Amino acid sequence: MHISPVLWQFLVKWLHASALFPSEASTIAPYTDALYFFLLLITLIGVVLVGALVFGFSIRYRAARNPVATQVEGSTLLEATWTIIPLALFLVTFVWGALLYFRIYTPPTNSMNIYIVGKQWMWKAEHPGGQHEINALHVPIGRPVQLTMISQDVFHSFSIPDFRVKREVIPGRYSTVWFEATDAGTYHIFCTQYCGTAHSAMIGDIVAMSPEDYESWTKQSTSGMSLAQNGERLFASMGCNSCHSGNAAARGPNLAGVYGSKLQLANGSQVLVNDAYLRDAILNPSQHVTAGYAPIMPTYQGQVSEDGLIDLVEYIKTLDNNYRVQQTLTTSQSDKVAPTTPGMVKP
Amino acid sequence: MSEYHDAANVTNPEHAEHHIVTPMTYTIIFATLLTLTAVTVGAAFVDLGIMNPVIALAIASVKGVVVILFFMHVMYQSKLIKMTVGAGFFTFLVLLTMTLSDYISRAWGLW
Amino acid sequence: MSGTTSTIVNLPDQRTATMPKRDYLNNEHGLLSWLFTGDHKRIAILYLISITFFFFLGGIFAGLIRLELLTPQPDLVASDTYNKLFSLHGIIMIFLFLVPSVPATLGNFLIPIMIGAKDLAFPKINLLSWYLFMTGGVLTLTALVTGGVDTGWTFTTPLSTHYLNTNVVTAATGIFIAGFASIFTGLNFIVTIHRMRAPGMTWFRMPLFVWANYAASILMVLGTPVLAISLVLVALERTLGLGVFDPTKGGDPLLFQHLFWFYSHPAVYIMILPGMGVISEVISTFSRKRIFGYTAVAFSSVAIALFGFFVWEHHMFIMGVSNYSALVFSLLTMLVAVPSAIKIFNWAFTLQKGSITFETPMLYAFAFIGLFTIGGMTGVFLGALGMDIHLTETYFIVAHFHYVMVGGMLMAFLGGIHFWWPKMFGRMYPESLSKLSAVTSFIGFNLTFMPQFVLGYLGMPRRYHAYPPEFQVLNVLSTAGATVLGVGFLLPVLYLGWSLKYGAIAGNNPWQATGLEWQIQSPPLTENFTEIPIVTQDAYDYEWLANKTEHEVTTVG
Amino acid sequence: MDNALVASHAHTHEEEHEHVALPQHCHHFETEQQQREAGTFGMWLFLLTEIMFFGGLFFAYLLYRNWYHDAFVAASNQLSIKLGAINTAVLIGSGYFMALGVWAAEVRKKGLLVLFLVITTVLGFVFLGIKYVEYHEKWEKHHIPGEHFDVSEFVNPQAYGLKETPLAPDMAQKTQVFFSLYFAMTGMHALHMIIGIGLLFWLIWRANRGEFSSGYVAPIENFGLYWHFVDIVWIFLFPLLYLINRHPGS
Repeated sequence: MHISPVLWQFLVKWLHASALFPSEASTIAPYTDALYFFLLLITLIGVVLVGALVFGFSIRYRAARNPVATQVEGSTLLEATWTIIPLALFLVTFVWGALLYFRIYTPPTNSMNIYIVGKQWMWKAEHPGGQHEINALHVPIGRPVQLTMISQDVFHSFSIPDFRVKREVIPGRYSTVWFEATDAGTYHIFCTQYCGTAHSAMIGDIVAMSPEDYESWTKQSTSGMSLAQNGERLFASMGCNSCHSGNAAARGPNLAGVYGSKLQLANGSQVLVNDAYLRDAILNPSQHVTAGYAPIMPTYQGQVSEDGLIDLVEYIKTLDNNYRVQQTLTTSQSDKVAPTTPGMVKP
Repeated sequence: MSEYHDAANVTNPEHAEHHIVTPMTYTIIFATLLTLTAVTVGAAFVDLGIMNPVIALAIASVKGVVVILFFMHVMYQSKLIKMTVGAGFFTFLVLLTMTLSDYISRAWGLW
Repeated sequence: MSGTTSTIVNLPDQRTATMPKRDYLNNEHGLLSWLFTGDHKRIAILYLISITFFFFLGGIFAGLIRLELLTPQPDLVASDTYNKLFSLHGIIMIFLFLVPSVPATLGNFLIPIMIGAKDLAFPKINLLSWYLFMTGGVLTLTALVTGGVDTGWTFTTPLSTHYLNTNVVTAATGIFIAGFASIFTGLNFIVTIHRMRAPGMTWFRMPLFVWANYAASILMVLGTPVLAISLVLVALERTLGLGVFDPTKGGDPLLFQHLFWFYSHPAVYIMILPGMGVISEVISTFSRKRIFGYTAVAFSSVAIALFGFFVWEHHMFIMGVSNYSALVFSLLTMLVAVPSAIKIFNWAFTLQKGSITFETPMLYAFAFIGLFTIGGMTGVFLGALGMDIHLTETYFIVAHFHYVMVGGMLMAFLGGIHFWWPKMFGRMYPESLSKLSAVTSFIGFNLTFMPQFVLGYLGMPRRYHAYPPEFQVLNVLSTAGATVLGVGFLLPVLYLGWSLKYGAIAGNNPWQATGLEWQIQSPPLTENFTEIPIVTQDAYDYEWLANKTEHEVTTVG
Repeated sequence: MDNALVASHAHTHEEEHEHVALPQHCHHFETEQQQREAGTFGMWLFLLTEIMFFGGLFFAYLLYRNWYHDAFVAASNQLSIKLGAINTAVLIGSGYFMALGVWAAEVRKKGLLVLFLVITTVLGFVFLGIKYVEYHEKWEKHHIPGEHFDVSEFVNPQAYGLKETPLAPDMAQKTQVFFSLYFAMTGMHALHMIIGIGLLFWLIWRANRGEFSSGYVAPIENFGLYWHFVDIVWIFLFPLLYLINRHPGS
């Protein structure tokens, strides 16, 4: 019994390193797997059934045994059977799949938000507390995390197989996905939408850690400025505060508490103010004029990077009164100095 | 050879007698088309709100149908040709409505 | 008759048999007589040669891809090269092999004969379509030798319009032109099937192969132009800076996806439907039985073609389309799976009470049924919204469409080539060798693509040049399978080439099949029929055939 | 095996036709009627592909017109309604003479046929000439999408002596989408015209040789279908591109 050492190595490596099934590391995963096993089961039944029919008939009616064929026209009953049963199964699959889809793409209201910017060929994660990561993402377990993602150039796709979630990252538009990690560990992030030369290098690690570890990680790796603080600086330096000052006579609408509200637009439509709306309103203001205001806001297309937009959006989200806006108005000369407020993590 | 053709196969609905359209008909159609062009230009300068594009498209459709029926002789063609023309516009309609189903309903939800 | 033997092959006595003195192959001589031919059979042969060339070219790329993926590290080729490999593999295999494969070769050869016509309605347009195809092919080859193209076969914007500097425009032009070849083939088929049927050849007497090609032709005619316009717009964005799909100019990149998949999903059915037609013929012949529920199978082809236009968005479920319309498209996707299921069961029940023999085409047909069932069912995985999120853009989808395209279409194509080889060239292929190659490709195929389902569920993304090491074992299996598969595909070229000269003389009807094509000499005359047949029997009427044979024997004797 | 028997019969049945009237009759059709109907049907199928070809563009237009209505209005008002209307009339006239040409071929009048085809061609050239004038104006004004695209006329129309409402800069950028579609659609249409004119030259040459004066009208008829289809595309393009909103400020 001599196994070649190379082969032995190979086998050992296989047993250790190779998985045939991804780990279930998020709350979604068991739901996805349940549907997967259901589908596997009906596939198996289907294949076995078709195989049994083909092989059974082949043996029973082979020419050597059955030299003369009996002509049969067809059978409406039989054909109806194999129309209706597959149809029923497929409809069950459809409903099941749709329910799963809504589970995956409807984030819980209490989820924490992390921004992801995709570009050729890296992932940049931005935590509300100002922690920036490249090709990595630290998340706490046991807590729903929503990712708000955008691409700077081409389509990318943010995929975490062990969490069974994936969402296209689109140029010019926010897309979201959420998950709740259940097991601490390191998992793969893949870009699954082909995005050019180094597509296969656009990978990263997602580190799921216990809430305590996550807490200490956020403390360690903060850059000192939260996204909102960055946004505040940008807000002042670009002069947003001159119109959106929160005064009654201001030329722009008051932004305090605007996030999450329903807004009446000048063109008569009503919109819910969310991240996507805020971003779009900065870039294409003329299509998002609030009722009662003149369409005088200039476009900031090409002047703010996606990161800057995220900062601004995050800042506007955190505005619940106009105190700080007015602060920036009075101290706009000193906005180069970083505020000293300790890095704050938005729940 | 043609006596072998059975009626079910070659005559209707795939077959129609050949028909020569007269210059008179063509001239009437020509005049109609020019008139409709004038009407559509005129209508564009009247403010009818949402009806403006509707009217413009309606007139264009009438013009198109007239051209198809008379200039292109579909009026005198077999059912097969009529169905073919219909199939083309049907498929275009599928492209239109099914794609619009995405664009229209994007605004409905948050996702 | 065959009696209790296990074969239905009925060859003339090889000591006295001769090839016909005059047939479409030796009617005229010289290269020019081929290049300017209007004969649908010769054009079919021209197509057969060209698509075989493109198949092996695409196959070489596939081989290189598998070789690179043997190890997790990017060690064989550079990333750019790898991207070009899979792009050209996809472009060549889809637009230059799968789309024209069965229609342009077998369809071209057989459809006029099967419906009792002397030629397709427009022989010159048929020839033109081959020239267009070759122009498209040459342009694609130009793109290949002048630096390749790395958009993937899907030409996703804005990647293809703004972020690559390879030969996108050349390749797009090539596909555009090859698309028109496909349009003209489809157009020719539709007109021929409507207008050129022999007396008595009613719609429901047509062989199912004709029905399937008819359905595919409708898709070619109505779908392909939408691909053409989207490629034109991509080319214009690249060259002139138009802004229809460019997000920075206000365009919507998803619009490109809509237009592209409006063609490219029906294109899947353009590829598979003619293959299904082949299977119907083969199954019927080798079980000596009329296809179970002929009408249902015929209508399911048309239903697939019709529904095929309503499901394209399932390629875009996670790409930011509206969730409501995703629901609609997912539901419609489930519906399109039903006609395929009907076909599978109808074929299976055709075997019942038959008198089955197992020649090579039948083995390919069995392989088709098995692999297509798996391919079709895994399609249901991907049509289910929530499941699609995890599976899409991974190796699962790669495995799925290879099961349909290679396991389905290519097996059908090979089965069809073997089945009609004696008709096309008048000589039999070597039976045992071809059985070996059928079994080899079946095993090789499953070994190649079954591991990819597992890889896909593990999350390995498609189009990856390098991958995490834990995926290696399955990739090694897949590459090993690809080697076997390669052998399985190479063998037929060798022995079929050999058989052209040394194969047994087949005679008119070696399979004792019922189609009109089997009632004329092999290889056929240029004008197919000396006298236009008058059809009085349904398709697959074996009693009619038995009577006819008996009648011939008595009159000749 | 009866191969030899089969071969000897190959040509005999050709002579069995009641009449072989036209040299253009193809042997694989049983009757000229069948051949002609097949031709018409084939042509219509080809036009089906054309419907879908332009269909993609029309859909893009529909979408962006709804998204960027103001930009589309302003950009549309840059087009000359006079030239557009004249061109519509020219094209309809061209189609009219094409239809007359089909009639002339049907009644086997060679002189009239050639005359009508020439008029059709001339009107086709007039259309393209006017189109060129329009394109040239866009070029001068930097309204061709791409690097040199200039939105100043839309942001500040007063400076250019226009009575338009000024567009916000972000919306003004979207006029580029309009012009992209304008050039794609009218360009594709013009390309079809150019191909059509090329075919017309060929048909005139053949008509002049008397090829279509003996009852063989299929090429004229089928080309007529193509030419009318090109007309129809323009019939839709004209209101969609030129007449979006001609009453600014109301």
